Amino acid sequence: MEILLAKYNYWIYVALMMIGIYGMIAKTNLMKKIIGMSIFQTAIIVFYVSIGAKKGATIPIIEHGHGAAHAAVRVADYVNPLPHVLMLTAIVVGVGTLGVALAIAMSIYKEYGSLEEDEILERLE
Amino acid sequence: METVVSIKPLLASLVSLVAVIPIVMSGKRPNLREGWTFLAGVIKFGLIISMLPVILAGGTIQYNLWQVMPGLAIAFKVDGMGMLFAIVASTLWLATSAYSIGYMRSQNEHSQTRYFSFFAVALSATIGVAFAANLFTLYLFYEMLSLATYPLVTHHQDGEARASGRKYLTYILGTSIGLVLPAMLMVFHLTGTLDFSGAGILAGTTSKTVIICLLLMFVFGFAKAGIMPLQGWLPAAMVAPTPVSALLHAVAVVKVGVFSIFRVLTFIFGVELLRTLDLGGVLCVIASITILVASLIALSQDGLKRRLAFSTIGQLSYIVLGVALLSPSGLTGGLLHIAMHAFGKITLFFCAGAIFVATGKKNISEMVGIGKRMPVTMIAFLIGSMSVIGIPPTGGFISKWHLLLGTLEANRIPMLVVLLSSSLLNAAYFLPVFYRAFFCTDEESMFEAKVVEAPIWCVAPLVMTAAISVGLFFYPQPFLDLARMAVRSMGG
Amino acid sequence: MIWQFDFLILALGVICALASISLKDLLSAAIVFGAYSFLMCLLWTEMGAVDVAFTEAAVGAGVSTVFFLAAVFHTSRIVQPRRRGRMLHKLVGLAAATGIGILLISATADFPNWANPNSPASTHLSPFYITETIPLTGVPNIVTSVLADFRGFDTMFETAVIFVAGLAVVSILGRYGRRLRDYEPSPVGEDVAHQSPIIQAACRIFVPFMQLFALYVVAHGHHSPGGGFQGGVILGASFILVAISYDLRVMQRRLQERRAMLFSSLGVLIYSGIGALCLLMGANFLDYSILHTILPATSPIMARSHGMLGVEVGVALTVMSIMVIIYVNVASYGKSDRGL
Amino acid sequence: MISPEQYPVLIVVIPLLSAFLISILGGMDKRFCYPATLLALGGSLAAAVATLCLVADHGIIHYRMGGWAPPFGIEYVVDYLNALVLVVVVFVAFMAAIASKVSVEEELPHKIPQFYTLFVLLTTGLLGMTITGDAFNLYVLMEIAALTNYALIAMGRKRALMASFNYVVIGTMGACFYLLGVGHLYIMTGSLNMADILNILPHLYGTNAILVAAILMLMGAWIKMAFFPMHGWLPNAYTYAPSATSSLVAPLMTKVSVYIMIRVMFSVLGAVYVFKVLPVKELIVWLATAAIIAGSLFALAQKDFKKMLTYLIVAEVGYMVGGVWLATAQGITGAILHIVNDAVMTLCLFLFAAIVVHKTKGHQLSNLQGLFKKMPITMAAFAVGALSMIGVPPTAGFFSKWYLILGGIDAGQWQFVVALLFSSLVNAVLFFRIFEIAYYEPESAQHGHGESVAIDEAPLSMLLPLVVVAITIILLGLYSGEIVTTFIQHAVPAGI
Repeated sequence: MEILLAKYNYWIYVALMMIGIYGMIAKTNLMKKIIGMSIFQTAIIVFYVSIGAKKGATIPIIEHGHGAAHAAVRVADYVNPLPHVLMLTAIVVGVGTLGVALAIAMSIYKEYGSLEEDEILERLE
Repeated sequence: METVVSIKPLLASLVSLVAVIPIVMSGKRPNLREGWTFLAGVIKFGLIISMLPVILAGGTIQYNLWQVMPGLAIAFKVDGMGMLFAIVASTLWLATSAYSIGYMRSQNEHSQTRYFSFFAVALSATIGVAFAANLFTLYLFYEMLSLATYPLVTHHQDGEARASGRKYLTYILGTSIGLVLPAMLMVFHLTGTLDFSGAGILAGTTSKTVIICLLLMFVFGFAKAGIMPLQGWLPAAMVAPTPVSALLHAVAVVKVGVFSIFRVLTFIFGVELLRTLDLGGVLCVIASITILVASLIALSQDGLKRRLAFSTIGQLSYIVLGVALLSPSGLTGGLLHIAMHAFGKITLFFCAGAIFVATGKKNISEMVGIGKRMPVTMIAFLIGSMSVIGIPPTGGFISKWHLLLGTLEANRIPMLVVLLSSSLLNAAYFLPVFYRAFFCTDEESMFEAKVVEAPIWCVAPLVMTAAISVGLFFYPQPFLDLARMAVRSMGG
Repeated sequence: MIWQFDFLILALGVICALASISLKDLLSAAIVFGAYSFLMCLLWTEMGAVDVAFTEAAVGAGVSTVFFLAAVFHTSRIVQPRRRGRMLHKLVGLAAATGIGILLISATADFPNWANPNSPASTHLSPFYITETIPLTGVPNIVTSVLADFRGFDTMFETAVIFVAGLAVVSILGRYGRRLRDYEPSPVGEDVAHQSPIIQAACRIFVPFMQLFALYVVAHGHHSPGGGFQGGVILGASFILVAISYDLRVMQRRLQERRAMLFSSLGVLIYSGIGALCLLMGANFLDYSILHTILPATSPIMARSHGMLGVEVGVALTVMSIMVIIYVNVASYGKSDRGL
Repeated sequence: MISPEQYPVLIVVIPLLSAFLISILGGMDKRFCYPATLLALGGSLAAAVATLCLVADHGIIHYRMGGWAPPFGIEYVVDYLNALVLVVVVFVAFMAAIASKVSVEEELPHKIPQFYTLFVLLTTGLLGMTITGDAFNLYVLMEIAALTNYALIAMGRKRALMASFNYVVIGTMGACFYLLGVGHLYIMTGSLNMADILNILPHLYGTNAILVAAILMLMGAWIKMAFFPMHGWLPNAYTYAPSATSSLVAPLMTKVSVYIMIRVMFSVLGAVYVFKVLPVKELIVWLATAAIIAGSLFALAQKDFKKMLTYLIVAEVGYMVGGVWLATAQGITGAILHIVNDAVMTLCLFLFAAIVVHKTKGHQLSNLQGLFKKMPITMAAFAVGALSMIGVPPTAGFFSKWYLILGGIDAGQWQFVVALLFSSLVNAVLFFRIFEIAYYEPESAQHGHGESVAIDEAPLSMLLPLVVVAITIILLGLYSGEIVTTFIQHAVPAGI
C-alpha cells in the first residue's frame, strides 16, 4: 500500500503511454493513430506534472505578491512550477502536431478516399 | 645522398592535367587541340629529363604538396625507380599521341576531344604514381588513373564497350577498395606512417600471419598488374581503340599496377623483411603460375590484340618475379623489364593498330602474307616480338638476362626453368605471326603484293619505338643505372 | 491532494483512453477523447498545475476536440476492420507497448516518492524560481515568470511551433494561390438561416464575454492562472464558436484567414522583436531589464514584468489566429467557404 | 553595435525573425521570398562563421538567454563540436536555398511564401537544436524542425502525403521518447541544463532510471536519424518530397540527429557512462554494421534514383553511429568528420537530383540517360559527390572513412571495418551504374553518334550551388587534417 501510494501516478502514466503506443502502432485507421499519438503525449504530461507535485504545497502563485515581505515566501508552500512551464510547451506542441496530422490525414482521404492504412497502401500500388 | 626540394615532380605530373583545359577549349579545331597535347607532352618529357642528372648523381628530389592530416600527405619524391618509370611513360606518351592522331582520324572516331582529354589525365596519374612519396599519394593517383581510363576503354559506347567497361571497373575498383584500401589502413594502423622507405616500414611491427595477409592483399589488390586470377579485365579492355590499348594496357595501366606492387613490396615491406620471413617463395609461385598459364592461353588466341593482351599478363609477372627473387640482379631485372617490355609491347600494339587501320583485319588467321603488303610494320613487329621474347639484339634480352642471373643468385632453379620455358612459349606464339606474314606462297597470301602502309602518323611512331627497342640493347645505360640505383636504395 | 480522488480520475482517464482507442465510431471516439482531456485537466488542477490545466481545458478538451470533429465530419466516420495481417499488427503493437511499459515501470523504482518535497526536482532548481520571482521579476505567478522570462526562450519557440502548425495546415490543406479578393466572404444568405436561432442568439450573447474574458486572461496572467496561450486559445475559440453557430463566412467577415495569417506572423514577430530589441540595446537576447531605459518610469525589475506582458500579447495574437486558421482549413477542407 | 559575444544568438535569431518577415512580405508579394530567404540565411551563415572563428581562437562560448545564469535560465553553448556543425547546417541550408528557386516555382507555384517561411524555420530549428545547452530547449527546437519538415514533405502531394503521415507518427514518437528521457533525468537530478546534469549524474550512474533515460533519449535520436531498423519512414518521405525540400532535409535531418546523439552521449550522460557503464557498445556497433549493409543492399535494389540515395542515407547513418560507439578517439573523430562531410556530399547528390527532376521531370534511373553529354558541368559536379560517397581520395568522403576504419581497427571491431568496405564497394557499383547510364545515350538517340547533342545545362541558380558544393567537397577533403586538429580533436571526450 505504501509503495502503491508512493508511485501509483507513475504507473498510471505508463499505462496511458502503453495505450497510446498501442494505438499508434496497432491501429490502421489514421484517425485512431492520431488519437493514440495524443494519448501518448498527454501521458508524458501526466508524468511531468506528477514530478512537480509537492505534498502540502499550493499552486505556484505567490500570495499577496506585491507588498508582501519577500522573506515570507517559503519554498515548501508552492509546488514546483518548472514542469508546468515545460508542459505548457508540450500541450502546445501537441495541438500543433494534431493539427498537422489531421491536415495530412484529410489530404490523404481526398487523394485516396480512405483512412485505412492498408487500403491506401493497396491503392498506392 | 643529397635531397633536392623542387616543385618539378608536381609540375611534371600536373602539366598534362592542366593541358586538359586548352584541349577542351579548342575542341572544335583538331589541329590546335593536338598541338596542345604535343606541347604538354614535350614539356612533361623535358621536365622529367631535367631531373635526371640529380637522380643519376645519386640524389632524390622531394616536394611536399599538402599535409592532409598528420602522417598523411600528398607528397612527391623522385628516385631511381620512379624516374625509370616516368621516362618510359612520358616517352611513350609522345609516341602514342602521334599514333593516336593517325589512328583516330583515319578511323573517324567520335568524341575525340574527350579522348584526348582523358588521355592527358591518365598520363598525369601515371606520372603521379611514379613520383609518389608515400602510399597514400600512390593510391590517390592509382584511383585517378582507374577513373580516367574508363571513358577511354568504353570509347565506342556500344554494348560491348559497356560490358567491358563494367568488367574493367569491377576488377580495378573492386580490388583497390576491397583490398588495397584496408591493407593501406592496416599499415597506417601498425606504423603510423605511409612514407616509402628503402628499408621498408613494416619490419618488427606485427606477426608473420598479418604480414602475409597484407602481402597478398597488396599483390592481388593492385589488379592492374593482372596477376591471375585477377587478369580478366585485361583482355576485355581490348575493345578500346588501339592507341588506348597500346599506351594504357601495355604501358601505363598495367605498368602502374606492377610498379605499385614493386614499390610496396620493396619500400613498405622491405627486401630484408621479405627475406627474413622467407616470403619470396610465395611470390614466386604466384608469379610463375601467371607467367605460364597466360603464355599458354596466348597460344590459343586468334585475335591479335587478345594474344598481345595475354602476352602482357605473362610479362607483367616477370616483373613481380623479379621482386620475388629478392636478389639484386632479380630486382634490377624486374625494374629493367618495366622499360624493356614497354617499348617492345607498345611496338606490337602499334603494329596491330596499323594493320587494322590499313586492312581492317583483327585476327591472326587473316594476316597470311601481310608482310608483303606492310613490310615496315611487320619488321617492326618482329623487333617487338624479339624484345618480348628476349632475343638479342633487343632491349628485352637485357632485362631477361638480369632476371635469369637473379634466379641463380637466389638459388631458385625452378624459376630459371619457368623463365626459359616461358620464353619458348613466347616465341611459339609470336614467331608464327611473323612467319606467316612473310613466308607464304602467293596463292596462300590474302593480300595483293602491293605495298600499302598505314598513314605516316601511325607508322612513324612504331618505327621509332622499334628502333628504341633495338637501341636499348646497345645502350641500356641510363635505365640500367637507374635500376641499379633503385636496387641499392632498397638495400638489396 | 486526496489520493482517492486522484486515483478515481486516473482510473477514469485510463478507461476513456481505452475507449477512444477501441471505439469503432470515430465521432464517439473523438468525444470520448475530449472527455479524457477534461479528466486530465481535472487531475492537473488537483496536483496544483493550474496553468497546465487551464491550457489543457482550452486546448485539449476544447479546440482539439473541435478539430477532431471537423476532420471526422469531412472524412469517414466508421473504422473499417483490417483485412489481413490483423493479428500480427496487433501483436507488434502489443509487444512494443509492453516492452516500453516494462522499461518505464522498471525505472519508477528509482524515482523519489510521488509528491515528496525533498525530491531533486523540488530542491534543485525550483526553489530559485519560487523565491526569486518577486525580487527579480515582480511577477507573482511563478509559471508566468518562468515561462516568459527565465525560460522565455523556450516559449518563443513554442509560439513558433504554433505558428508553424498553422502554416503547415494551410500549406497542406489550403487551396492555393488565393488572392485577397478570393477571400471576400459572400454576403450572408439564406444558408445561414437553417442554423438554430437559439444557438445563434446564445452565441451572440456569449462571444463578447468570452473575448473580454480572454483579454483578461492575457492581461492578468501575471497574477492569476492564465496568460498568452490560454487567452489566445479562448479568443480563437470565440471565433470558432461564431463559425460553428453561424457560418464560416460570417466568421471570416470578422477575421479573414489572410489577415489571421498576418496576425500570426505579427504575434511571433512581436515576441522575437522584443528579444531582438534587447539585443540591439546591448543586453542579451530577451533580457527585458534593459528595456527600462526606453519604457517610461520603470525600474529594471518592472521592465521585466512589462516585457513579459509584451510577449504574452504576442503569444496571444499568434495562438488566436492560428487556432482560427487551423479550424477554418480543417472545417472547410481548405476551401474556407462553408464550414461544417 | 552588436558585440562579438552576441554572435551565437544571431545565428538563430536572424533566420527566426526573417521567417516571420518572409511570411508577412510574402503575403504581399511572393517575389520577396527568395531574396529575403537568401539574405536571412546569408546573415546566419556570416554569424556562424564568425562564431566558428571565435571558438577557434578563444575556446568554448557560453551565452545566457535573457541574462539568466544557467542552470536557471537557458544557455547556449558553442563548443568545438557544434561550432562546426552550425556552419555546416547554415551552409547546406544556404546552398539548398539558392538552388531552390527554379524547382519551387515549378513544383509549388502557389505555395511560395509558405515554402520559404517553413524552409527558414526548419533551418532555425536545426540550428537551435545544434547550439543549445539545455535539454528541454532541444526538444522544443526538435519539434519546430519536425513540424516544418512534415509540412515541407507533405507539400509533395500524392505519395508524399502517406510518407509524411508515417513520418508524423514515428517522428512524434521519437521526440516523445526524447522528452520522456529528459523527464527521467529531471526527476532524478532536478535539472534541465546539460552541463548541470552531467555534473550531478555520476553518483546516479547505477540507477535503473538513468539507464532508462539513456535508452529513451538514444531511441529518440535513433528514430529521428532513421537508424536501422528504425529507418522505415525515411526513404518514402525523402523520395516523394518536393526537390527543394529534399535537398535541405536529406543532408541535414539525419546529420543533426547524429549530432544530438553525440550531444546526449557526451554532454548529458557523459562518455564514462555510455562507454564504461552501459554494456551496449558492441551491440550498437553490430546494429550499425547491419544498418550499413542493409542500407547498401536496399539501395542496390532501387530503380528510383532519389530512393536509392535515401537508402544510402540509411547506410551513412550507420557509419556515424557505429563510429561514435566504437569508443575510440579515431572512431569518434571519423564520425564527427563524417557528419560534416556527409552533409555536404548528400547535399551535392540531392541538388543533382533536383536538377534531374527539373530537366527530365522524373527521378528514375532511366531519366539520367545521356546526361554527360547534355550537362557536362552538372555531371562533373555530381561525379565529385559520387566519388566522395565511394570514398576516393582526395574527396572528403575518403578521409572520414579513413578515420572510421582506423577506429574500427583500433577497437578490434572487424565486422564494422568489413561493412564499411562493403558499403564502399556497393557505392562504387551504384554510382558507376549511374555514370554508365548517364554516359551512354538513350536508345533512340544512339544512331546520331556524333557531337550533335546540344549542351543543355541546368539554370545558373541550380548549377552554381552544385558546383560550389562540389568544390567544397574537395576542399573539405584537403583540409580535413586542419578541421580535425583545430576542432574535432577537442570535441572527442578525453580518456577513452
